[in-house]
Amino acid sequence: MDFGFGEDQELLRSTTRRFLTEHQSLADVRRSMEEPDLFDPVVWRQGADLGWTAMLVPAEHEGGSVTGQPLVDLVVLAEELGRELNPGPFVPCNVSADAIARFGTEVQAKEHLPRLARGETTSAWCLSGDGSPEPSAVEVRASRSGDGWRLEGVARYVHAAADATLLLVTATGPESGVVNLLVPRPSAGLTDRVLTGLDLTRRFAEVHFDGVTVPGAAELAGGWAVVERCLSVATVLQAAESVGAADHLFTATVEYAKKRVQFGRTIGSFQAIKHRLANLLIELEGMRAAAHYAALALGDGLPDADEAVATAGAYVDDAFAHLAGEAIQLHGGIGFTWEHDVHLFVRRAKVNQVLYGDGAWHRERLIRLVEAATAPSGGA
Amino acid sequence: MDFGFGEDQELLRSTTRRFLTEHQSLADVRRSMEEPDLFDPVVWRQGADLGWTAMLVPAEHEGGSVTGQPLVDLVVLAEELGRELNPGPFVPCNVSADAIARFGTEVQAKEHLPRLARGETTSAWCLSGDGSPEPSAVEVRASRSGDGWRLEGVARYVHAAADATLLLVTATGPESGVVNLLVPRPSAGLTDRVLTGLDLTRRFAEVHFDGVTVPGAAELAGGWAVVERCLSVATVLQAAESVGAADHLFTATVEYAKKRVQFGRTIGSFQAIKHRLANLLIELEGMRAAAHYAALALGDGLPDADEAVATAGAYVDDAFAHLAGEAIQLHGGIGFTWEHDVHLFVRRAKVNQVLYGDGAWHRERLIRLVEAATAPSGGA
Amino acid sequence: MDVIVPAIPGTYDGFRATLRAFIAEHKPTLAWKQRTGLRVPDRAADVELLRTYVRAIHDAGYVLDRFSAEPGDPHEQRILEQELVAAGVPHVLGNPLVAGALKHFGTDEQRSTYLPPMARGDHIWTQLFSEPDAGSDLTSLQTRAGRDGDDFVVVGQKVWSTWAQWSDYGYLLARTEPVEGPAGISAFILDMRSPGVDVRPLREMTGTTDFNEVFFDEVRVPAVNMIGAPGEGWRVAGASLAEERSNVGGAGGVDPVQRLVGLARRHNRGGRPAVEDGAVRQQIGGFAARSRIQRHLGQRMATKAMKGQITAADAPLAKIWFSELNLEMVEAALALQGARSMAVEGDELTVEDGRWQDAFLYARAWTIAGGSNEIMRNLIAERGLGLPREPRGQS
Amino acid sequence: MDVIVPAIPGTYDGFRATLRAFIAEHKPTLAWKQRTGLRVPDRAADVELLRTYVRAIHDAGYVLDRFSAEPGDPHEQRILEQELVAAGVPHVLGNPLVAGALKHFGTDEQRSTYLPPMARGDHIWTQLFSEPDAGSDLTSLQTRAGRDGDDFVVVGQKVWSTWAQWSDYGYLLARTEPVEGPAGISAFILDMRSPGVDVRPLREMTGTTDFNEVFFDEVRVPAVNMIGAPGEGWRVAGASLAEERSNVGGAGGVDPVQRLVGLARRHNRGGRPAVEDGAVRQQIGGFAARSRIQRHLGQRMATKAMKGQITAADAPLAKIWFSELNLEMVEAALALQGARSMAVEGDELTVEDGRWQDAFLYARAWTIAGGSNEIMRNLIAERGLGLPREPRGQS
Repeated sequence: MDFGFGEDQELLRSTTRRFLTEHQSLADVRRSMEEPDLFDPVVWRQGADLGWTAMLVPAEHEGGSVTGQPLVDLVVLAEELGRELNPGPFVPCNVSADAIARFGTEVQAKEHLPRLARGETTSAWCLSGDGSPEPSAVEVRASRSGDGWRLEGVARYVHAAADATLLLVTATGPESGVVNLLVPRPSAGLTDRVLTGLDLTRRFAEVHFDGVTVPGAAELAGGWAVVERCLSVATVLQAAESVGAADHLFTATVEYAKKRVQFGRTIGSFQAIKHRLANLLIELEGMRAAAHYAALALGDGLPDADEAVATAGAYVDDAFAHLAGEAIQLHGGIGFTWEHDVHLFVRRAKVNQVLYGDGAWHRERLIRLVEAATAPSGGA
Repeated sequence: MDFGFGEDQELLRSTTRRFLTEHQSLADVRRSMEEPDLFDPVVWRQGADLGWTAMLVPAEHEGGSVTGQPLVDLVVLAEELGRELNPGPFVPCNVSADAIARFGTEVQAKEHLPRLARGETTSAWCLSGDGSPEPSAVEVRASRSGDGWRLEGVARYVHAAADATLLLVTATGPESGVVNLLVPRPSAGLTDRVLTGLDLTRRFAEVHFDGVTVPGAAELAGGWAVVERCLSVATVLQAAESVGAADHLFTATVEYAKKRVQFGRTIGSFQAIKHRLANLLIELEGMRAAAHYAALALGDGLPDADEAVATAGAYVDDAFAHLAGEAIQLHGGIGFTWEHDVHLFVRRAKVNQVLYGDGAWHRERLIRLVEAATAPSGGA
Repeated sequence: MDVIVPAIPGTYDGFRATLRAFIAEHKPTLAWKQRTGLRVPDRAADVELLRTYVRAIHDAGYVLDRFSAEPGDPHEQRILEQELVAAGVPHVLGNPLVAGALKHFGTDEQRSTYLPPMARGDHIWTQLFSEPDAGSDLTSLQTRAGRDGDDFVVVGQKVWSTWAQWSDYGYLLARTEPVEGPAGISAFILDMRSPGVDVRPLREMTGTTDFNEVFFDEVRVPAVNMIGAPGEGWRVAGASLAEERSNVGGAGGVDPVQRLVGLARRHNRGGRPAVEDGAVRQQIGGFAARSRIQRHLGQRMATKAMKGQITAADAPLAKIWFSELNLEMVEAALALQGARSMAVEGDELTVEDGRWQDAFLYARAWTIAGGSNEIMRNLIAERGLGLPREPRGQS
Repeated sequence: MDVIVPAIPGTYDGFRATLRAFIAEHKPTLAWKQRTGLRVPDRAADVELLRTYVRAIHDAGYVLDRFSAEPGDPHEQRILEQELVAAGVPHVLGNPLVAGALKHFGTDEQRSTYLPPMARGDHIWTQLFSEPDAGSDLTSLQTRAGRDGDDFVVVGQKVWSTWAQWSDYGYLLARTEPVEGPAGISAFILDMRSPGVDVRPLREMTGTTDFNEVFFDEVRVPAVNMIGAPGEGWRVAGASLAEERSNVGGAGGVDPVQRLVGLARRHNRGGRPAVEDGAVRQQIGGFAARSRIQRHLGQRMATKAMKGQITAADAPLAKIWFSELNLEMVEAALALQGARSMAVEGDELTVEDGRWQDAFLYARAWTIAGGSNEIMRNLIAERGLGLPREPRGQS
């Protein structure tokens, strides 16, 4: 039993933190958030050199992980990127890399993985029309067109689509079920519109497919299983980002409570504040344990991997949103201002709550798994 | 606008409080709670002289209320009885009196109402097999038998059934719908078994009907409408009992917090305790406002009476249970002992939560009413 | 016990029709979008359009009771409130709280000088009560006004002042007397253009600018501008706040619980309309109960106010009840929208033009401004329940 | 990162079969119903039957690692734990916490004197840590043990001691040194039959008697009964608590979340099985997540214990997590039962013979005993987060 990170992973953490502090801290993100280009491809490529998109790419395609548990390595990165509310396509790039490595042909792997690993390609995942991970919500339709595919329809709430050079597109197929296609961007008939969004430190887009054609070789075999896998990886990585962000915000809130004086005392000396901070620490540690175990279980293929992922999805982002709300309240007036960073965390949390299945979706998934494990005679 | 009690009602309150303090305080109830007879018919008859069961009985049948708002008068009584966790059949007797006065024939009224008003008859309401107020849950079946009715089946979780001399029995009729019958107790084929129950200050029974026969004149016309009305009256009166009980317990908890010293300070000086007590006051005032308005609206037949009753049912008993749980926690070790009264309130609250429709049942009812009031175009 | 509001007789239909036509004719088209909450225009041009509108209504003879020395016909007043609210454009500019203070404690001259221009939109007022350290615990105010000849000289700072950036006058509480606590406070009329007044608008997390900090650097206020007697400011403020509260009561607009039902009908959960989901139904049913109880708490408070039985716990209790229910409801509204909840005002995907997103961000104003809910809980515990006060630190 | 528990090889099947048969043969039939929680028999006869059972197991050569100086075969140990738990009868009598203390800090003589009879059920132990005023904040203990010749003389009071009414020995923490805080505490072996020891069983709101108050009126304890050195009691207690914690980990029994699913299948809500109701599903799904996270928090704590990284916040955090989830789950279980939830143990209508009702009443033991959750939150805030301590009053 060693439910903690190893030395190599701690080194990865400190390297990443130093890099972000120097090159893309939250202060930097803040400066660029009201500009059209939030994404910085130079920093992204430097990050790629540090392994941001290489962990799930096999060595023969220029990838490689720090330990034998690449998903756990990625948790370290995700936490650090989350701390600074990094705008980059960390989740979709790793989701795509994993999907291609797992489900792709050798040709697909050769074409895409080295470029993803080097940060030259960035990708986005076009999942559905309303953002929910339900087959019935998929609104891009794929039909056969000669040897290839023709795409019509729309995907919405797609993170980093407007910066991507590769789209992983989930579409309803000509038969029942879905097909997943690798679509280069730009392509003829492919347009996107960036949303005016709640989260000021990330950009989401609506992506339109008006007769976009791709060759048959663009298909990633596996159908809905690809979606399930992508969803699991995305859930784990986003949970880890949320843990990092929540940890940063919580620490800042505790520090503020130690300094801010009201009624002649630091507010951190008021017991009601102390107990609320204690509650937030409890939630934060719960978030952390859930995210870490989910990465371990999914990465190592443990028998309870599905439950572990659903647990992270059911708990982490809702807890992050609660923590962020409490952080504003505990900051009081200053936390309500535009200039203070706390609202950026609130916005990030609110959007994380509804991406890749919201808490209710994952709780429903979790009870189904528990039901399947409960003898019909009924538990007792 | 005068959303408060009048002088006559305040006088009723003080008279009732004095009577209960002298004749059936919580200390008295405690003494009798481990004995077979929890119900004291002598006290009950004295209470009847004070109007406990007369308010909903018309003057021509020896009833009478303090003001023109008998249900509001009853709220005063219910709060006072609730304060002392009174074991008596206050709710079922008033429910029955109201039903007979409203739906009964002149003969039924003459036969039962004066005796109910005088406290000579006490009654119980046999609603269903699982205690829930659903037509499908009614497990007593009424079939025609000559000019009368024959009853088979069982009703459960019936408050004060073993002390009652009159049962209001809701049964499925030979056609669709229910019939409500007034059944004297004892009757041939009628047996009851008192439950070993969570609430130590009230007795509930399972009532078996094995070919019990009553004349046709025992029917209270109205079918499910009778049940609806009984349910509304019971919900309001029980809510008021809960308000009284919660108020008593809350006051005791605040007093305890002012006296109990820990770490060299009264625990009431700890801010976390203060804020929790503040939260409980907020809940208590919410309970009170809900119960009072429900009595007013139901009694005066205001257009929003159904919503008001559902609001009381949706909020009051769940809040009481929460308050009672917090009261134990705030009392600490002493509150966990058998000798301290606080667990009696916890037990009472827990049972009130599931009688006459639980909170979830009333919330469902309430959203249906809101849905009916919301334009199909959708709220906005 | 009653909560009766008498019905408006049919004889008033003509009054209503005329008024409605008048409003329709004069209602301005603003660049400003009024959102939920205590919101303030961000452009001077919109403020001027609003002044013109309010002036037109006033000059046509429609005057609200709150601004008039004698009460008008109660049915006309209710119709006036209803129609002005229904118009969806502000009809009271600034914070009108001072009107009640002037009516009960002002001199005749103060009343005649300030009430009519306030009613007419000529004078916009702001309220200068809250301070960074005291919240709405007015007894611990630190802004001081020292007597100097015929003037008082004000030094200090206020926060959470709405409309201050557009205001002509401020309703100020400051400490004038050499005693601790409430007895040391007096109320003033402050000309916001006086030298030494520094208004700093704050941009909030909503992205809008609805509140201001106001600094006083030796601002001179003529002594005749005191409302009531020296040391009476606490009573003056209390009376005006009570008058404000008795104005409570379903001030129009669609019931937010019905709005939630609408959202639940239009959005899916697990492939079905969310309104069919048991968890959604339970949640909205719970909100419905608490929302109704909020109304009943208001009715109780109005009753207590009438009988002079208001306690120190009443207003904090109402504030907590409202602000926390509001927060939970807007969070639920966003959850119902699913991923669509990430689109805000101005985006074509947004629901009801982003009102819920804005309401979500603004919700914290209700839980923080004017005394945070933590301070409200202190007040309930200490003044309402008589529990020991929090010790002040040595700062 | 790993949480690997190695599988038990098939070669151990014989060991398991023999053990299982042995347990089946010797398992006593008790009048006592063991309920959830730290529960204690209410009759001496049951205690004697349990002693006989534990003695038989011990004498057949089955000894748990916790009572033995050298560890046994790990697979055999796991099988032993599994089968003894599955038997549904207590196999450790009293509170065995002292065993870890003796192993790490005891003298050879203490180990040989006390460990074997404890393992054999001959000595029943109780833990004498919590005090009325200090909860589990052991640093503020007030029970004192003053040196007098070869003895210490103990004066004070303990609470929440399970099994004390049946105990032969007590594991006592008392203040011996003239310094404040943890450095003043020492650990002792106390003969519960010493003059001046007064055990007062408490009847709890459950109706059962599981806890005791223990009073010490000048109780003499030989100095050789100290465990570890003077002032080392804090470290001794910490080590034994840590050893106890590393024993955590799915100690058998049906997952309570699965039990809830079972209840939801068997009870109706609105005419359908409750398990089909969206609100019930969301609630149980939420419990499932928190219940799994509880396990992971345990895995993290075990890891930190191994690495010597346990902080003052860890145990309080785990206690709050567990006790509040437990409370919510038993409340949900009662709600699922509807009106049937009012029937308790002994009634024919009851569900699972009243286990849920008993668990509901007992749930407050977890949130209050051994340091209330309020005290736990203080510890997290003050020791874990470094926030200022609550001032002690002048009593």
